[in-house]
Amino acid sequence: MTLHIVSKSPFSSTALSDCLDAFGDGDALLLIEDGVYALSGRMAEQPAVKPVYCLAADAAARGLQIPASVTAVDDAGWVALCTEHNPIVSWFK
Amino acid sequence: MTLHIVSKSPFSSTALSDCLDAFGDGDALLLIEDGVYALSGRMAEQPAVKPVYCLAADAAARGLQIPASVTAVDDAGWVALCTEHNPIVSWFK
Amino acid sequence: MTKRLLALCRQAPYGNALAREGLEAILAAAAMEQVADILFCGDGVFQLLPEQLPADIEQKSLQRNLQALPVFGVEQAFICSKSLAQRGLDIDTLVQGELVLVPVDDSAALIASYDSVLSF
Amino acid sequence: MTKRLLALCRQAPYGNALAREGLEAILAAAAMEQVADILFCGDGVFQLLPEQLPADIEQKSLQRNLQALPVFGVEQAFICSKSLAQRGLDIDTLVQGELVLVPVDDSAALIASYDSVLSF
Amino acid sequence: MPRTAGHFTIRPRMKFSLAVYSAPHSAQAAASALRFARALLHEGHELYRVFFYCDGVHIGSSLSTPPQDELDLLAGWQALQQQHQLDLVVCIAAAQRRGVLSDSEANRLEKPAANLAPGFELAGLGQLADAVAQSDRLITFGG
Amino acid sequence: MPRTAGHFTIRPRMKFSLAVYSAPHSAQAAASALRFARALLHEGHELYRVFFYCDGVHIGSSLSTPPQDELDLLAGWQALQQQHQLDLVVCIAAAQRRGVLSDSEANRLEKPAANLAPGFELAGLGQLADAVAQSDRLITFGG
Repeated sequence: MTLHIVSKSPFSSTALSDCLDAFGDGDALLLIEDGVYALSGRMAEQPAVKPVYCLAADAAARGLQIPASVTAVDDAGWVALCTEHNPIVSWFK
Repeated sequence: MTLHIVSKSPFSSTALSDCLDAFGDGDALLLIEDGVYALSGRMAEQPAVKPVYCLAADAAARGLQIPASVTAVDDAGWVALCTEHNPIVSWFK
Repeated sequence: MTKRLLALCRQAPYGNALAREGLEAILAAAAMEQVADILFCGDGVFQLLPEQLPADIEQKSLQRNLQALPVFGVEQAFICSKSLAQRGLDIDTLVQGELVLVPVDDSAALIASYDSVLSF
Repeated sequence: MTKRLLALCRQAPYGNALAREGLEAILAAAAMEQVADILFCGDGVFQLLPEQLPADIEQKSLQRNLQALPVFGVEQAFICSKSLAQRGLDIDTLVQGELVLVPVDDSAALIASYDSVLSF
Repeated sequence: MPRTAGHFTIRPRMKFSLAVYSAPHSAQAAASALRFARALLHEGHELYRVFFYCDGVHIGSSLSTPPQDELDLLAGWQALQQQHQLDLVVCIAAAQRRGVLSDSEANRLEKPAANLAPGFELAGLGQLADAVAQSDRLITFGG
Repeated sequence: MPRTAGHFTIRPRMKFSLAVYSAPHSAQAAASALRFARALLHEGHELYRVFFYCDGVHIGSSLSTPPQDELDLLAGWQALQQQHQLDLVVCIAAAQRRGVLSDSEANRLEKPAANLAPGFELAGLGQLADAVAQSDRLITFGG
């Protein structure tokens, strides 16, 4: 199933909400770059979808904690997610 | 008073809503580039603020009609708005 | 080995070059006789508004690129119904021509049916 | 002729260079002994989150730029209260240091009090 | 407000500066800045300085070669510069990161070529601060 | 899903291609693409091609000179290219608009200099379509 990669803040871009509109059963969501700011919003307590992954390095860069509902991955984990899913859709604007 | 220039679509960016949060009495709003897509939304019937101006060339480029509540300006009108207001604040992300 | 490619086009025309460069990429794929489809979604649906006149902003109309699609075998384009509704647009008011617009309610299922997705 | 300059900083750090290049511009103005103030608003308030550790994404921390502000005479920074509330942030949890954070409820009035505004 | 003197309407002549952050041939803002510059000069105002910053530094690249049926931003700025002796300043730090170099910078950095276009000059961020201080109006073109 | 053969976990070796649209030193996506490329090669996968498109073409500029304490994306890609014989393709049409030229393009277009970095080559959009056809996984880096 599809891996959706979101790289923009949900507070200034509709990238995440557009992605959620196109999110199917069995799909997975990976937050990278400014996409990790979703961790500081509602996503933290009550994720709209699951599973939700997040690049640990991008969260750490921004001073964000990763809530229990979200799985932190390193770069090798990112690659693994990409091998386990297809297609891979980037939401970057 | 302030001239606010918004250049991003309100359907994909928070530039316009951020601008409206910082809009004061006597300020003016100018829609340029993808900012003119506000003309196809609620702004058309019931502008949240006034006065609202829009670059005619940018609206025409995108196939948008300019509603009666919004004043179309050409490039000379854009310059005039900039001489009549200060400061000038661009909202482009 | 044939791969089915979907171009996910989410950008309005003219404000940035991504709309144009996305269409150019999909034309190149179609010209190589690949299976290349398009889904207009988000502000990408604005690419299909009729009567775009970008001469005064010194750009070329995107219509030419859209009209080239059927010539290269891309005879239909998918368009996200929800994105249209959010923008108060009706599919019947969008540009018609050789390119047939197909409304899509379940874009998740559509996306999942492709081998590769290029986002624009 | 002294002009009062406001930098309107709306970008989160690291995702793009505008946050950093905005701070560099305001430092340059302050170094020339101009009146140069900052309003953090929108995602720009994220620049002030504590414990940013960008080494693993191979970027330098923005904290160094923020801490340089008081050295050049920018002793306070305005921060939009509404932007904080939208993001569930409390001003007391943001980075403290020599730079004093001043919450602003009426950003329209603040902006209108300047001669020039640079947006970042 | 325009003042009226007899049958002439006298509009105040103002001093503008522009800060341009946008990459050419990607963001429309790079073209909007040129359009606005032409319009303000046409209206009789002064353009004190254009400061190219962030990805806007690429506007000063001599190597840009758009197709003949597309807008040539470089040629547009150069023509305006010649006509009005404009001060087109490219931020030296932003340009160095992004690979826009004058001959002397290319030499200093031991780079194989230079690509800063005639009509543009490299200078520091102080020139942006100076533009703010000297101008009646400052407008940011970004996105 | 990994298969298990005795005490080894065998992960399928996959063929990746990347499409990179982001300007270096502006958008983090340009750096993310390099990080991802390093990681997938480290995990034993194959990187069939990296296609630089839109503002991503500037990543192939030989003139980029970031400060010593900042990430040098160009050097990073060049090192990876040498180590793994990567196919780093810069879209020729996008590059021409934006001023990234090889020696032969600079000659053909009568431009004063060339700035395509060693390790990168110019080619048409067909190379992106080919990468799609030949790869198990395609990932877009933009924004």
